[in-house]
Amino acid sequence: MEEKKNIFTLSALNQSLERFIRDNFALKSYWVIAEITKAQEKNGHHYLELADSKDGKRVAEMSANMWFSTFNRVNNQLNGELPTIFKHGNKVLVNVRIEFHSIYGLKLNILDVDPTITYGELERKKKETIERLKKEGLYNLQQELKLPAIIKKVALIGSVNTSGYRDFLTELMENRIFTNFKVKEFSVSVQGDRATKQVVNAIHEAQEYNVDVIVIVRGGGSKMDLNVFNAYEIAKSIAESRIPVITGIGHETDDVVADLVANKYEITPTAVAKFLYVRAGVFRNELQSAFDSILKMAQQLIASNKDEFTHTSKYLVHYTQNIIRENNNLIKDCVHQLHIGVTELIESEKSKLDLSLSRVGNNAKNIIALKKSTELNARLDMVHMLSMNNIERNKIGLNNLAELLMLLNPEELLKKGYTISTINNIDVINYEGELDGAELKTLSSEYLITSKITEVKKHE
Amino acid sequence: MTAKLDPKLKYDEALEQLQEIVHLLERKEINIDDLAGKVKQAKLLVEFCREKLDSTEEEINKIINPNDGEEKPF
Amino acid sequence: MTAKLDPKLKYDEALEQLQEIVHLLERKEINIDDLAGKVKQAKLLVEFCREKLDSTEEEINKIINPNDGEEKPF
Amino acid sequence: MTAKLDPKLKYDEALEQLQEIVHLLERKEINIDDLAGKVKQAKLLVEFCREKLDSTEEEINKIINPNDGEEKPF
Amino acid sequence: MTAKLDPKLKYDEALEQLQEIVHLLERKEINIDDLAGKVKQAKLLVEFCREKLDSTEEEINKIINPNDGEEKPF
Amino acid sequence: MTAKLDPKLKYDEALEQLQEIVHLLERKEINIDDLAGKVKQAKLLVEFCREKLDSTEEEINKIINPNDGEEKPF
Amino acid sequence: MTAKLDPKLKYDEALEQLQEIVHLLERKEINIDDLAGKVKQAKLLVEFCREKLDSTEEEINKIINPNDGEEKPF
Repeated sequence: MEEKKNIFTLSALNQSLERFIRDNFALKSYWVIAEITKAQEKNGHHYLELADSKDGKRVAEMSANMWFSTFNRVNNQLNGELPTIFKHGNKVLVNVRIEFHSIYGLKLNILDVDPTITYGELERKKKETIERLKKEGLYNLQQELKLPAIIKKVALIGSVNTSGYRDFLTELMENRIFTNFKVKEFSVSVQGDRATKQVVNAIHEAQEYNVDVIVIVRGGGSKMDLNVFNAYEIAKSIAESRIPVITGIGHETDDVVADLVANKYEITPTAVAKFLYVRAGVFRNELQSAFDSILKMAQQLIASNKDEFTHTSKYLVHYTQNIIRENNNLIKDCVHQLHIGVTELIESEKSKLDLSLSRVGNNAKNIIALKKSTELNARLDMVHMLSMNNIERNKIGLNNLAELLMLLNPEELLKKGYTISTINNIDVINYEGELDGAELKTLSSEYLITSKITEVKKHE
Repeated sequence: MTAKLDPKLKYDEALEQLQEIVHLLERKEINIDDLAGKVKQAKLLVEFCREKLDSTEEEINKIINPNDGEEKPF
Repeated sequence: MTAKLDPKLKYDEALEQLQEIVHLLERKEINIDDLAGKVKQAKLLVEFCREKLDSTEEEINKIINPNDGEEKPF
Repeated sequence: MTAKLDPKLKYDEALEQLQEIVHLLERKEINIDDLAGKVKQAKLLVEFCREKLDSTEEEINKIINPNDGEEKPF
Repeated sequence: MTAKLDPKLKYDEALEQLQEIVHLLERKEINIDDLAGKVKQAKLLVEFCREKLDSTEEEINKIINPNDGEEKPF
Repeated sequence: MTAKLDPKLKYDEALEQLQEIVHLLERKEINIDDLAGKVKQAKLLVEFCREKLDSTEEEINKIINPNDGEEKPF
Repeated sequence: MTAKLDPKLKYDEALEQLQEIVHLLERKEINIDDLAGKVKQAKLLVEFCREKLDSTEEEINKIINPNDGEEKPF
């Protein structure tokens, strides 16, 4: 390096640079994204150190400032969020003009701030924090703690002079439901750089007191104001608290990480106070109503048992009387049937007797009638008939004899002039003796003539 | 000879006498002297027997039908 | 012959006697002279029996219907 | 024949005797001379049985209605 | 036959015996000679059962209404 | 049968025994001879249970109004 | 059964026990024999909780030896 040296004074160089910068950049501005590595405020002016990092290594640095009047204007436009945006670690999108000062060197003068990058970054960080908490097993730790049924002793973490803090205490102690609380206060700053550390310390300290619950309150504030409760450190100490933590951080939209890891959160400090006394009231009501229903049901149980007894007793009497009555009827029936049976038996025997007697009588009369009609009459008729036959027979015999007599009677012959002659009473015709000289008797109708046979001639 | 018959004469005896007379007549063993008497007696006997039969019949009818002629059959 | 019957005579004996008479008549072993008497006897026997039957009937009626004529049937 | 019945006679025996008489009469195996006697005996048996029935009935009524006239049937 | 009932007799047995007698009567399977006896026995059984029922009822009433007149039914 | 109840008897057991008896009575599965005994036992069981209910009720009332007459404490 | 409650009993447990009793009663899974006892126990539990609620709580103190192995009182 053997060259002729052209030597200037530093001021000459700086003046040249200042002129060059002013000539080239004075009318230009640039939107720059960078991370705030340091932020300071002095006399209303804000001084920032901006940087860029890549893979954990810093690759660019530059100082920047924002003058009082510009800050106020922009801060008004951003609803006062600007101080919280100008915080160490925040990423910012700023409109800058490059300036060079011969003493202070190269600087960026901030003309405007676009908060969206910062907000997005906040959300990103919040998500990161949540992820980290989850990864480390902290996120749900508080949920494993059970809130006591009665919460009476409260560790209160908050900023004493804020309205949220006062609202909480007033609501807690002046409600009509339950006020028998004791509060141990832990005063902390809830904004600014010290807030995180103070809140963490307060949580840690509260662990050593006999409280039922830790309540963290913060009145309403801007997104950037409340960002402190997105801090990993606070979330970690809440998660790790052995005492249940309830948060009451006033916000309208997004939850902060502290809410998410706490055992319970309400959207305002007042709501936390209300939760606490309502819980006591509810508990008391539950006790009362449980006890009331126990008593009521016990009495009902007894009453229904008594009713059942009354019924059972009635049935007992009823059924018993039924059995007795039924048996009485049964006996009555038996007696009745007995009566009927005896009467019927005797009646049937009597009619059997009557029948027998009338059969005896009828049969006897039949026998008599039979005898009268057949035996006697028949025999008498027989006698009659046989007698008549006898007589008839005799009459016929007699008539025959009479007729024979008539035939044999010689008197009729004699009347006709014939005579009968006999010799020794023998008809002359039959006489075989000596006729001659015999005495002949001759009978005529008129006479009996006796004569002597004198002559006998043979008749030819 | 042919006096009236003995009223005590029995029907059988009368009938026998009658038959005797008839036999005598049949055999002509009759005495002419007695003939008329015998015939007469025979006639008497016939009448006797007839009467006897008639009276017996009547008597029996009376016995059997004591109220004959009346309506009652017995 | 046909004297009054022995009142001690039994119905069956009387009936037998009657039968005997019937048999006599049937066998014609009876005289005309005895005929009416026998018939009378038969008649007597029949009457005797009939009376016996009548009295028995009456007796039976009295036994069975002791208060005959009254309303009570038995 | 129809002497008074043995008072020790049982109803069933009496009834049997009665039935026996009924059968005798139905088969007409009886003399007229015995008929009235049998009927009388039957009548006696019937009366005996009837009395027995009456006395049994009375006895039963006494048993069943000891205080006749009261309302209770037993 | 109708000796006093066994005092150890159970109600059910007595009722059964009673019904047996009733059935005998219904089927007329009972002698007239035995009838009065059976009825007497039935009467005894009825009285026995009735007394048993009455005493049971009384006993039960005493148990159920020890102080009769009070309202409590049991 | 109706010996005094076991003082160690539980209410539910007593109730069960009682209902068993009621069902027996309802189904008429009980002898007249056993009836009074069962009713007596039922009565004992009823009294036992009723006393148990009364004493339990009283006890509960004491719990509800420990100083009866004072105002309800809550 | 209704011995004094464990002073270390937590409200939650007390309420839980109380509700357990409510459920027993609701489901009628309770004997009459146990009823008074359970009601008594409920009463004790309620009183226990009530006292806890209404008692003037001691000041909130620093726990002397928070990690001394003793149990944290609440």
